[in-house]
Parts: sequence; structure tokens; C-alpha cells
Amino acid sequence: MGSADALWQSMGIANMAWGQLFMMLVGCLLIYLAVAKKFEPLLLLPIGFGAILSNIPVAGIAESGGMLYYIYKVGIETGVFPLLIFMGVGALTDFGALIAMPSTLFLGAAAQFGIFATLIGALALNLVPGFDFSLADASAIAIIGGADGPTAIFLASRLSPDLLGAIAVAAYSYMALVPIIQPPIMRLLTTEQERKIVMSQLRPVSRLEKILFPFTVLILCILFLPSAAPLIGMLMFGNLLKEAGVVERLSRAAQNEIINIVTIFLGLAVGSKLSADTFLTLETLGILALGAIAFCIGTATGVLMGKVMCRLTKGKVNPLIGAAGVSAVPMAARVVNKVGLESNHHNFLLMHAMGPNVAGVIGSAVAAGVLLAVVGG
Amino acid sequence: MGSADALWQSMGIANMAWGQLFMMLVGCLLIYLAVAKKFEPLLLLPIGFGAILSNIPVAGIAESGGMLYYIYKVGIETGVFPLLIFMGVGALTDFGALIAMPSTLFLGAAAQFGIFATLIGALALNLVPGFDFSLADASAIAIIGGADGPTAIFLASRLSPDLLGAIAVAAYSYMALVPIIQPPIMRLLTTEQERKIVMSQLRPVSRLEKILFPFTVLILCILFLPSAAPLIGMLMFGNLLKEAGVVERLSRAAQNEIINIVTIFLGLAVGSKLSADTFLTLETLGILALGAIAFCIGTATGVLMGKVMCRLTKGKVNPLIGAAGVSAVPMAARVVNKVGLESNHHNFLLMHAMGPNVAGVIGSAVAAGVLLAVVGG
Amino acid sequence: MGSADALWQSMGIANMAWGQLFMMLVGCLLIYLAVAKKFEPLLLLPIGFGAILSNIPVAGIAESGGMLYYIYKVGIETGVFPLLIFMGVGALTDFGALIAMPSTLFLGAAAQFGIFATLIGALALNLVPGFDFSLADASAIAIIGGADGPTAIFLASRLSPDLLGAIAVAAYSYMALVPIIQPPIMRLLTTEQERKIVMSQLRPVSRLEKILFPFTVLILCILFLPSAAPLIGMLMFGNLLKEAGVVERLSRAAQNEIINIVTIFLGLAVGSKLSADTFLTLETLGILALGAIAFCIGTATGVLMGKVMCRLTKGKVNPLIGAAGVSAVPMAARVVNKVGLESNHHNFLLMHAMGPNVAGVIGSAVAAGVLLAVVGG
Amino acid sequence: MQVSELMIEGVNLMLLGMGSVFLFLSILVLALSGVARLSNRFATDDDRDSSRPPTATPRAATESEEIIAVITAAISRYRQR
Amino acid sequence: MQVSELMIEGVNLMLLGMGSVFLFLSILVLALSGVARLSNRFATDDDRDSSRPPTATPRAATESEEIIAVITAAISRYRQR
Amino acid sequence: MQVSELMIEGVNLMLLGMGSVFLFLSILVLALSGVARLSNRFATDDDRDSSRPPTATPRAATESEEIIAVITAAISRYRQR
Ligand code: NA
Ligand code: NA
Ligand code: NA
Repeated sequence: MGSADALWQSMGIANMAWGQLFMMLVGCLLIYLAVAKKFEPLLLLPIGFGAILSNIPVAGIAESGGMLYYIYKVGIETGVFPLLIFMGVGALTDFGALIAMPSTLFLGAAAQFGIFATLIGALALNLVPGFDFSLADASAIAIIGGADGPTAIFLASRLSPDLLGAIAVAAYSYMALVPIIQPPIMRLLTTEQERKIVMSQLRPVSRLEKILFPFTVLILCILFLPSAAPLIGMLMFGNLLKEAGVVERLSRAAQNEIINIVTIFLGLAVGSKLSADTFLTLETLGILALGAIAFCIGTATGVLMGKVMCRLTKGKVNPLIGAAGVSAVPMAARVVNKVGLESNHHNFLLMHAMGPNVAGVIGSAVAAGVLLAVVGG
Repeated sequence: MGSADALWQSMGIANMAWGQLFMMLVGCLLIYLAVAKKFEPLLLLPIGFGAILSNIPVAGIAESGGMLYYIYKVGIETGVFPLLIFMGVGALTDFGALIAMPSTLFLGAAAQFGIFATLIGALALNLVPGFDFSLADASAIAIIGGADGPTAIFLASRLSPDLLGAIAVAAYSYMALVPIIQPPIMRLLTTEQERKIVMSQLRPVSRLEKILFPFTVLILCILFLPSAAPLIGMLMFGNLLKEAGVVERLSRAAQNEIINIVTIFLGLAVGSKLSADTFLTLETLGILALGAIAFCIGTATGVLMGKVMCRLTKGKVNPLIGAAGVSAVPMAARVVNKVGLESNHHNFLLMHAMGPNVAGVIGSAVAAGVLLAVVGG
Repeated sequence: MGSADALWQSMGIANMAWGQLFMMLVGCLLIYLAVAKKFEPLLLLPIGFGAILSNIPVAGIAESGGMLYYIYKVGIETGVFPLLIFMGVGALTDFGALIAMPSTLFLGAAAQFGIFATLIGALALNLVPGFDFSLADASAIAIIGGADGPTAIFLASRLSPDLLGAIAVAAYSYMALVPIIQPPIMRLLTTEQERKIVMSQLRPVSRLEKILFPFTVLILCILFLPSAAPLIGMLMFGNLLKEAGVVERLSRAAQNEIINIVTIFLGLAVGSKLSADTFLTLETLGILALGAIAFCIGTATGVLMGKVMCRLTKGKVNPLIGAAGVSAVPMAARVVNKVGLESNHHNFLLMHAMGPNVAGVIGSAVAAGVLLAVVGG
Repeated sequence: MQVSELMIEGVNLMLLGMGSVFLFLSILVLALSGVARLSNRFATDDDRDSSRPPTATPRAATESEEIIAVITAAISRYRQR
Repeated sequence: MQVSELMIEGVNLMLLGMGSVFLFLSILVLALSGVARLSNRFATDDDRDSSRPPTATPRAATESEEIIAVITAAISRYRQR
Repeated sequence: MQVSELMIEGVNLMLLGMGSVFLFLSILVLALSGVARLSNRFATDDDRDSSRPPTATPRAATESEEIIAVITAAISRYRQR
């Protein structure tokens, strides 16, 4: 009965390691959060399933020769998948609110302080025994504060592939938690009076401006920060497809087919990085803690910059919209709208919050570019 | 006139081998069956065209550097294409009928006897001079009895790549022939009385059960048969995308874009394995004969198990639905419905036959897992 | 401040070469033509953006490890992308007009003289100091006269990858310029009387003929010109998907998802070949000049053959439709229609011009096959 | 390997294979029954009502809304005559 | 290679190329005429009727059925007033 | 590298990073204002009217035409009764 023995030897219960079991439970938790709590389901469901698949003993789905291994190799190691997602995000995003009120870019800038504060935090964690984050690791962790999934995955794949799984999970989880994390901070830092501020309607934006926008951003990126060019380039390419108005077919492909297909593969491939030996470490706990701090600080500095702009404009800017500067599009803008409505039932801040919201995407891509240029060089 | 000579040397009529010509005719036959007879056209048309393209002399489309060579290399040698098809099948399949009546899994199990009987048959063919099937070859041939295209292609690509073309062609051809192969066997093994049995309506299935179903199957697969995990994992991932209800975009991508695109490439790549030197052998004739036997035996054991269940439930199960256990979704279930209607014009067995039908998919994936674990290890 | 220095060193303004700047402007020009002038926007917009991205200093998006490098490697170096586009073109093209009036194939043949005249022209340019075109280079340049984008890209990727960028840009630019280039030539070579000729209505074409058409073309290609088999094979495969009527899902995938996705990547990858050192050469000027000549000659010989057919049929053929033989589907056919309407307000030549128009696609694929067989062997 | 040996291996594999398939699917029958009992206990009224059609996609919704709008307009125009 | 030699090769290639293109397409003209005659003989009435619009996709069919259902409902509701 | 050195590098990177982000986005504010002024000068009336809904895809157009055709037919049939 040699073959029966071979079959027994190949069974999961005969080969299961505790770490694998635990990681499969982590995968189930992510799927639960995605399905039952609607936590970023488009990403967390495939990530969770990828985590389960890649931790199945014997099967080796994430090891050389397995499907997830190939998908990771082709799509993430090359950086292609996050860039294609960014193209789709660009094709789906209307930058009109930002173009109508460019000053909201300052809010998107301020909220990136969450990134750099987390960088310091990650390095400081090295004082705790058991942590050993290099500057590259710390930078990859810090980008969680950018509240932007594809940017985080792109940077982590470049600077610290071993931490990619934990970083992606933290980034998407906290993005889903934005409605819980942000409101208390927003209320703490603003007065009832400030939250009641009604903002004037945004001016209309011409088609020409919308077409010139991607070029404006790209030119500055080329001149001052070429290391951010892959991210910003693809974001602006997608946006140009959308705004050009002459390539409807391609715009639809970027907004639907490509981003949907890539999302499935990206999620599975990120999940394949949730293996016991890289995820079940003290470092992961550190990353999760730092990620939460990053979101809090980013929200706070965004709101504080909102208060500064409120002063400078003599009360024309509602400081709440600063919280949307962390990006987490469009969740953060919706949270701003909701908190604003609590103070004034007729004050819809959604469109005004979309400005800093998309500014935050550009802001964290810029921050990623700086980190790549200095640390990744 | 060296260039005129070069041109003549490069002509097809100056280089055509008889085998290539014959294989192109085989390709034409497959396309004829697909277009005129509607034999599994989604697969047989691309396979047939792939066979023509890959046998064109001089062009070398299936040789190193040619397009079909790359597609085969990337999609089939890695196993990625059949797994993506399986994901799409999962996203397209409603397992409700199976969840409502889990006992139909026994029918799906019994029908897999076609696989293992064919395994013995393939090995016995070695007694005939000219045949030399290894255990791996015989296992790959046997899986034709699973009546499931992607499973057959996946297993053949792992165990016996040289026979892949013949195996895939046999699998899809016999799946298309199910309406001709199955009814006589079904009538032979059942009495008119049995065929008239009306089954009680299926209970409704809650959304929670549908969401838990993929996990239930996957957990058992992990514990007892991880070698089937790639197949069952992707099938269940696709089904979870469908049932989760929170990732509509991804579910649509799996059901449409991905499965359609991959089907084209999979078909062409399988066709590229229909080259004269691997296909025009005695072994192919053996494979075709064994495939037919496999379908007949699978149908018979399915129906016989149906009779057993009929006895045990005191006549509550119509034995005809056992024939659907071979899988060949949804053709076999439709055949059951049709044969049932012949005996009782008001007896619609379609929904009841869907249970063993989808059970057959899981059953043959399990059988493939056993073969992989024992033979492929 | 080592890191500030690193940042400065990484800035675009510190590293920009004049050539890169110029190529980015070329990219902007292409995008301008695409958006404002609607010059083949589906291709020229991605090509232009690819040119910008690949010339960003430091970023290295088109260099080993960059995204565009991978896309070029996977899609163009293998020849897969242009072939997939050709499959989509086949699935989008109705060859009915050609089947109804096969004699229009002679018009499609005559217009290919533009290709071979350009070949001589390219070789003759070697007499001018600074030019050094090999026979392979000249062949790749000549194919611009085929007025068919994917054929040009496929041939250039095989024969002269360094010139691919310039060739693709020339091919698509002149295709967009067809409404400007062709009418004067058409008017010059025909009399008012000829332009007024009304052609009899095309006979209806049966479904069987439409299904047999791809096989007819493919069989001739196999017998006489297998080197054209990848191009003609995929064109006819796409057409069969469309006409078979039993693989609606695959036909839609070829016509939409696949061609749209591949067009984005093909455009970006072609753009990545617009680097300063290969594009900013005297040769590019030569290619642009030769391309214009190729279109003019092709148009002229097409019209002249139209005049011959007019004589032979005793005035039943309007010679204008010969101009559509250059392909440039469906632009050239529309131009014919427009010029025809100028002479006779009730004479709609569109359907009659579609015959030579699609014949031109087959004609230039045949010409590409000859060049590949003789030069690429 | 001799054919007879191969055949013995084949018969072994057949027994093992059919045994595994039946065992696996039997456990699955048990597991599914367990899940059914479990989920019936936890199921809310909303969950049980699975007879409703699958949620329409947003796009479809928009389309039928458009249709209704168009019809309403057409009918109101017709009434004005 | 000298330019003159290249030019000779080029002219050769031109003659060969145009010859091939014309020959190939001429044979295609013959072949298509043959196919036309052949398929006219075999064509059923159903086949010949190619003027009908291409078969609608199932999805489209469903959509227009939906539209008709919606309209019918709207009109019947309107009649009841 | 010691933690203290790392920390110093980190603080440097923070200053540099936040500086870069602010500088970059400030320049972008200026650039966008410039573009807005520029494009207002060149904008035609047609361009400015961005409140109109995005251009419908040809397919959508066909669909609504179909709908209108179906409705017209339905209503005319209804009138004939
Ligand atoms: Na951000
Ligand atoms: Na089966
Ligand atoms: Na042409």
C-alpha cells in the first residue's frame, strides 16, 4: 500500500504547521471583514483568499511553480499591477474639484505628515528589542499613512518586499476604518462654529482645463521628482484617457476590464505574501500599530491645515475638509460630508472634500517619489 | 533570382508533410463540429484553429518564438489558464441545488468510477503491441472520464503534456456527445417506473449557506487533499466572488472578461499541441476509445448509484439524476431532464439534476487531486 | 544633507538631456494631434504618452526593470500584441463587400505598389550621405505604404526593431492624413465622367460564404505564403469568431476587451521606442518622407488599376474605389465616398469601396509575408 | 515495469481513488448538513429569503430607470394630445 | 554591400513582391468565385437570407423583452385610469 | 547603523519629504492657477459648458433609440385599437 501511504503523506492534516493554520485564520478574518463589514471588499476578499491558498501545506500554490508565485512574479515584482490600478484610478477620478480650487492641494500636502511621522515612529521602534527596521523598511511602512493602496504596494514592492503583505493589509484595513478613526479626531480639533461653515459653490471647470491638468501635474513631476513618474505618469495617463473624450473605448477598458482583472490578481498576489514566516512576527504588530498612528496623525495635520486656511481666508474654508487630505478616496470625503452634516443639516461638503481627497492621492505619490529617490536610489 | 528561390523554398506546398496536412484536416473537422453541430464551440473552434495554425509548415507558429508557443508556455505549462477557467466556472455556477440536497454528492462520487475504470483500461491497453502508457499517462487519460475540460487540461499538463492535445480534444468532444452517449445507457439501466419518479421540490437555501459553502469545501480539501487545492481553491474563489455580494465588479470580471479571454487563448494553446508527431499515433486512437468507455461507465455507475439511493429513500430519488454525476455541466443535467420528460411529461428534473451535476465537478477535481498526489508526487 | 543632495541629483531638471526634452515634445504633439485633430486617437494618444513617459530622465520607465520595458518585451518583441490586434480587426471586419465582388482584390493588390516603390526609395536614400538602410530596414520602412498599423508594427518588430517607433508613428499619422493626402491624387487621375459612375448594387452574401471565406484565404496563405500565416491566420481567426455565430462570447471578447486592452499596451510600448537616440536621427526624417510618398503612390496605383477595371468592365467600375485599396480601414473608403459624392450627389460608393479597402488589408499582409520570407529568413 | 505490475498498481490506485472520492464527498455531505443546521440557527429573515432575484447591478438599475423615465415622458406627451 | 547592389536586390524584391501579391490575390479571386458557386449550390433558403440583421445577443434579447414588459405594464396601468 | 544615526537620517528625511511635498504641491497650485487663467482666455463657449453630462457612448445612444422606437410602436399600436 505504498500509494495509500503517499496519499496520507500528502494530506494537509499530516503536514499542517501552526503558523499556516494561523495565517489561514487571518485570511478568513480578512474575508469576514470584507463580506460582513464591507471593509474594502474589492481588495481584502482576494487578499484573504490568497492568504488561505498560499498557506495550504503541500500544495505550494505560492511557491516556485505555483500559480500565485507566477502572478506575484509577473505583476508585483515588476510593479506593473499597482501601476495599472493607478491608471484605472486616474480614469475613474474626476479632478474637477481640485482644479476648481487648487488651494486644497495644501490640505493634501499637510495630511502627508502622517507618512513622515510614521517613518520616525518606525525607526524609533528599533529601540524596542526585537525590532530591526532599516530605513527602507521604515519608508515602506510609513507609506501606509498615505492611505492609498496601490502606492503602498508599489513602494513596498520596491523597498521592502518581505513586509509587503503586512503593509498592504494594514493600508487597506485602515482605509476601511476611516469612518471610525477620523470623526473623533475631526471633532476634537474643530469647534462647532468651524464645522458649520458653508463653503461657496465651486466654479465650473472647462474641458480644456481638465485636459491640461494631467500634463501640468506630469510636467512638474518630470522636472522635480522623476522617481514618482511611474505612479503619477500612469495616474495622469488614465485621467487623460478619461478627459480626452476621443478614446472612449480605451477609457472604458481602463475603468473596467483592466482594473477589475488586475484587482483580482493583485489581491491574490498580495495574499500570497501573507506567509507565516514573514507575517507572524513582532514586526507585523509594529506595522499595524504604526499604521493606525499614521492615519490619526495624517487626519490631524490635515484638519489643522484646514484651520490655518480657514483663518487665512477669513472663514471661507471649513476645516473639516482637511481630513479628506489623507486620500482614502472617496471614503474620507464621505466622512467629511457626514461629520459636516451633523453640525449643519444643509451643508453638503462632499464636493469640497473631493479636492483635498484627490490632492491626497497626488500628495502621497509625491511622498513615495521622495522616499524612492532618497532611500531606494 | 536568389530571392525568388527563397520565396519558393518558403512556400507551404514545397514543405508540407502529410502529417501536417492531416492535422489541419483534423482542425477543420473540429471547427466543423463546433460550427455546424454546435459541439462545445467555445473550446473546439479555437482548438481546431490552433491545430491548423500550428501545423502550417515553415511558419512555426507553435515553435519557439511563435505566438502559440508563448501562449502555451505562459498559460498551460504554468497551469494558470485552466485554473482561471475554473475560477470563472465557480463564478458562473450556482451550487444551491447541491447545498439543498447534499446527498446528491454520492451520485457525483459514483460517476467518477468512469475515471478509475479508464485508468485500468489504459494500463491494460499496454498488452496490445504499440501501446506504452506509463502510470502518469494512464492517469491523464483517465481524467477524460471526469467530463470536465479544465480539470483534464490541468492534469494532463502536469502528468503527460505530450498527450494533452488528444486528451483535451477527447474530453470536449465527448462532453458534446453527452446527449447521444447517455440516453441509451440511462434507459437500459432504469425501469419506466423509476424514470417516472417525481422528486419533491428543493428547500430554499439561505445566503449564509451559499457563502459558507466554498469554505466548507475548501477546508476539507485543505485537510485531506491539498493536491487538489489549486483546482478546488480557484473554483471556490470564483464561487465566493459570486456569492459574497460585495464584489460585483470582480464577479463580473471572472464570469466574463477573464473567462472569455482565457478561453480563446486556452483553445489556441491546446490546439498547438495537436502536432502530427504527437497526435498521429496509435495512442490517440486508444485515448479516443478509452474516453468513450469512460463516459459510458461514468454514466452507468452514476445511474446505478441513483438506483441505490432510490431504494434507500424508498422511491424519493429518480435514478436518472445519477447520470448527471459525470459533470459535463450543464449538458448532462439537461439530458436527464429530457429523458425524464419522455416518461412523464410534467416531471422537470433539471434542478434536481443540477445537484449531482455540480457535485461531479467537485468529484472529478478530488479524483484529479488523488491522481496528482499519488502519481505526480 | 546627503539626502537633499540625492534628491537634487534625482531631479529631472538636473538630468534632462535636450534629446529627451525634444522627444517629450514630440509625444505632446502626437497627443495634440490625437485629441484636437482626432488623428487615430486610439493609437496616437497612448503612443504619445508612452513617448513622454519613456523619455523622463532618471525614471527609466522604458529601461530594464521599468514597466514599459516589460510591456515591450512581452507584447511587441514576441509579436503577440499586433497579432491580437489583428484578431480583433478580423472580428470587427465584415468582408461581405469583398466576397460579393472578389475582383476588387485587384485594386487591393495594385495599391500595394506603394510598399515596393518605397522599398526602392529607401534603398536609393542610401546615396544621400548619412543614410544607411539595410534591406531589412528598407523593407520595414516600405510597409508603411501598407497603411495598416498592426502589420507595420509586426514587420518592424521582426526586421528592424530600432526603427519601430518612427515607422509606427509614420504609419498611423499618414493613416490619419488619408482625407488630406488622397483626394487631390484621386481628382488628378480621374475624369469627372469617371467619378460620376454609379455602380450596381452588391449581391447578397450567404452565411455559408462568410464562414468559408476565412478558410479560403487561410488555405492560400498556407500553400503559397506561410510566412504571412501569423498575420493572416489571426485576422481570419478573428473573422471566423465573428461569422461562426456560435461563439458570441469569444467574438465579443476579441472585438472589445482584448483589442481595447492590447491597444493601450501596444500604444505605450510603441511609444517606449521613441527615445531620442533612435528617433532623433536623419533616418527618421527619411522615414517620414518615404511614408508620405508611399501613401501617394499606393493611392495612385490603386486609382490607375481602377481605371483599368473601368475599361475592362466597360464603365461598370468607378475608378475612385481603387484609392481605398491602400487599406487604412475604414477611412479610405469614406474618403472615396466623399469624393464620389462631390461629382454625383446621389452616388454612395461606401459599400463598393469597402471591398478594395479590406482587400488592401489582406494585400499588405501578403506583401509583409513576402518581405519576411525573402528578407527575414 | 511489467504490464502486470502496472495493472496491480492501477487497481490499487482505483481502490484508493474511489475510496478517497467517496470518503471526501461523504465527509462533505456531513459537513454541509452541519453547516445547514448551523446557518439555519443564525439565519435572519432577510438571509432566508433567497428566492428574490440576485441584486441587479447599478448599471442595469440606471438603465431601467432611464427606460421608465422615457416611457413616462412618452405617455405624458401622448396624453397631452 | 554597395548601394547599386542593394538597389538591384530591391528591384528584384519589388518585382517578386508585386508579382506575388497579384498572383496571390488573383488565385484568391478565382477561389472566392469557386466558393461562391459552391455555396450557392448548397445554400438553404435560410442561409441566403443574409439581409436580416445579425442575431441579437441573448442579453440584448432579454433587455428588449424587459423593455416590452415594462411598456406593456405602463400602458395597461395607463388604460386602467 | 545605530538607532540614533537612523533617527537622525529619519528626521532629515522627514524634513526633506514634507518640504518636497509642500514645495511640489505649492508649485502645482501656482501652475494650476496659471493654466486656469490661460484656458479661460482660450476657452470657447462650447468648452466652458462642462455642466452637460458626459457624452453618451454610441451604444447607449443606439439603445435609447431602440427604446424610443419600441415605445413609438407600442403607442401607435395602442392608438389603433
Ligand atoms: Na494620500
Ligand atoms: Na466530473
Ligand atoms: Na494595405
